[in-house]
Amino acid sequence: MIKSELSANLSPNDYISVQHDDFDLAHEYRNLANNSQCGAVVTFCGLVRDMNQGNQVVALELEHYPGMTEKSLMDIINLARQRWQLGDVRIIHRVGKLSLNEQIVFVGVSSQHRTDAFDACQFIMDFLKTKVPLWKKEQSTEGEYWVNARQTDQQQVKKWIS
Amino acid sequence: MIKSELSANLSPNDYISVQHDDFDLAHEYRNLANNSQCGAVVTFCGLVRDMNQGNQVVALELEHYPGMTEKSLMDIINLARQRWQLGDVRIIHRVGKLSLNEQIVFVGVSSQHRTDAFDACQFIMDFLKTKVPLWKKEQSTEGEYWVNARQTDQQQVKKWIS
Amino acid sequence: MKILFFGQLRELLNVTELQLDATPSDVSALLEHLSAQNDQWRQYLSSDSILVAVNQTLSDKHCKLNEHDEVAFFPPVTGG
Amino acid sequence: MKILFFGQLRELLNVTELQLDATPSDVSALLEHLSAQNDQWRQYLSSDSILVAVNQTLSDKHCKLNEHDEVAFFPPVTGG
Repeated sequence: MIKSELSANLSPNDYISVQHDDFDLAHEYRNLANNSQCGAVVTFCGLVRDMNQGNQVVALELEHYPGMTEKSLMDIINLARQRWQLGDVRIIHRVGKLSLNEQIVFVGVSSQHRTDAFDACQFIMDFLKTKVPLWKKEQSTEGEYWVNARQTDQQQVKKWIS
Repeated sequence: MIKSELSANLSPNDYISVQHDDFDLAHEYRNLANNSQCGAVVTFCGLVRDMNQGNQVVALELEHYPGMTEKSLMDIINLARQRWQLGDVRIIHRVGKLSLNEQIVFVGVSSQHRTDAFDACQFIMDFLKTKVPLWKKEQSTEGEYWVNARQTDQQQVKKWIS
Repeated sequence: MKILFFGQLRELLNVTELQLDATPSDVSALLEHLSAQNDQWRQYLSSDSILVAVNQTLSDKHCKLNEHDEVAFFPPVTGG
Repeated sequence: MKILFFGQLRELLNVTELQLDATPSDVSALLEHLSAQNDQWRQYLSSDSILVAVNQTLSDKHCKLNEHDEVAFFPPVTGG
């Protein structure tokens, strides 16, 4: 029941993938830019950066909840489509071991108007950061530790709900 | 005087180009993702779409004010850098004749944090839409006409100023 | 009832998955049942920040449970 | 003083660039000087929406002018 409600609001071109392999921004963009009704494409890429929460990061490992991760991402696209007029939405999140500078996440949104594409892309990232069952364990020069959730990410989500 | 103040605030990796030739998102992204301090890259691409202001668009011609266009884009990067912590900023705007689905504009921003990258990219596009001397003439099935400036773009800019 | 643990909580409890024959009435009752195992479990499962998903949907302590539900406990998420 | 026109205004006036030997004191005076040419110019240049740039910086009617300034008039911009 929930499933069919959800998919009713997903476009046939929407794409969600949780994968070990790297992704290619150019490929994702080509798929998004393919829609001649859409004048705007906004993309977000998240990368493993060298400093986080005061530690020198060397690598990280991403754990997830298979099944629920994909379902949560679908729910988020569904929420975004209720708010904005969107063309296509593509989300890729990598799991497993990632090294410095590697790509972690891609969110791409096409739309007729740029404000819809910007807002939806940011909304999806904000919800992804706080609602999707993924956990980062960082390997730093100081040792291995689980990344703490950030209060600012919670605040970011509240901005969309209020 | 103004010039040196401006360039003082531009990063050596910032890039501005006003050009006839097409651009390659993958190339632009590689340059932005190159910065190991930046965990977030946001890109915007604007494309020639088939419908605008009720007309069926076939092609468009972009006119600009050489010199001032580049200067205005530098000013906007400067303003963005005063508000947000940014890594690199890249802006490309095409001029001349463009066909349906062709790329018009690219804005890419890297940053340590995604909110800065999102906000700066959107800010730059909002200011570009209302402050940079570029004019579109569309060829539609109804004939050739100059595109009207949109009130919503003016409102978008006011949101950043107030 | 299938119970799953993820992230740091999975490491602390040293359990990834367990099958429960009992069917506690709601998430609170399930937490009490699990905490009764030993003091360490009680400690780790009492954290205010722990999230619960019932059948892969974020839920809360008042959520009613059925025999074939899949319940997961995990710390705040940190993807992206 | 170099005067430039862009976009639809350039087409309406059918002038891209002109060299002015006079040096009007400010943008208002320059507009009055140009409008004196003929009624069409007066009409097109009187539009409230016309923007002015002095030395490639967006400016307004009160901006003082100097002999070697570059002044451009154009309609609201529509790039992006």
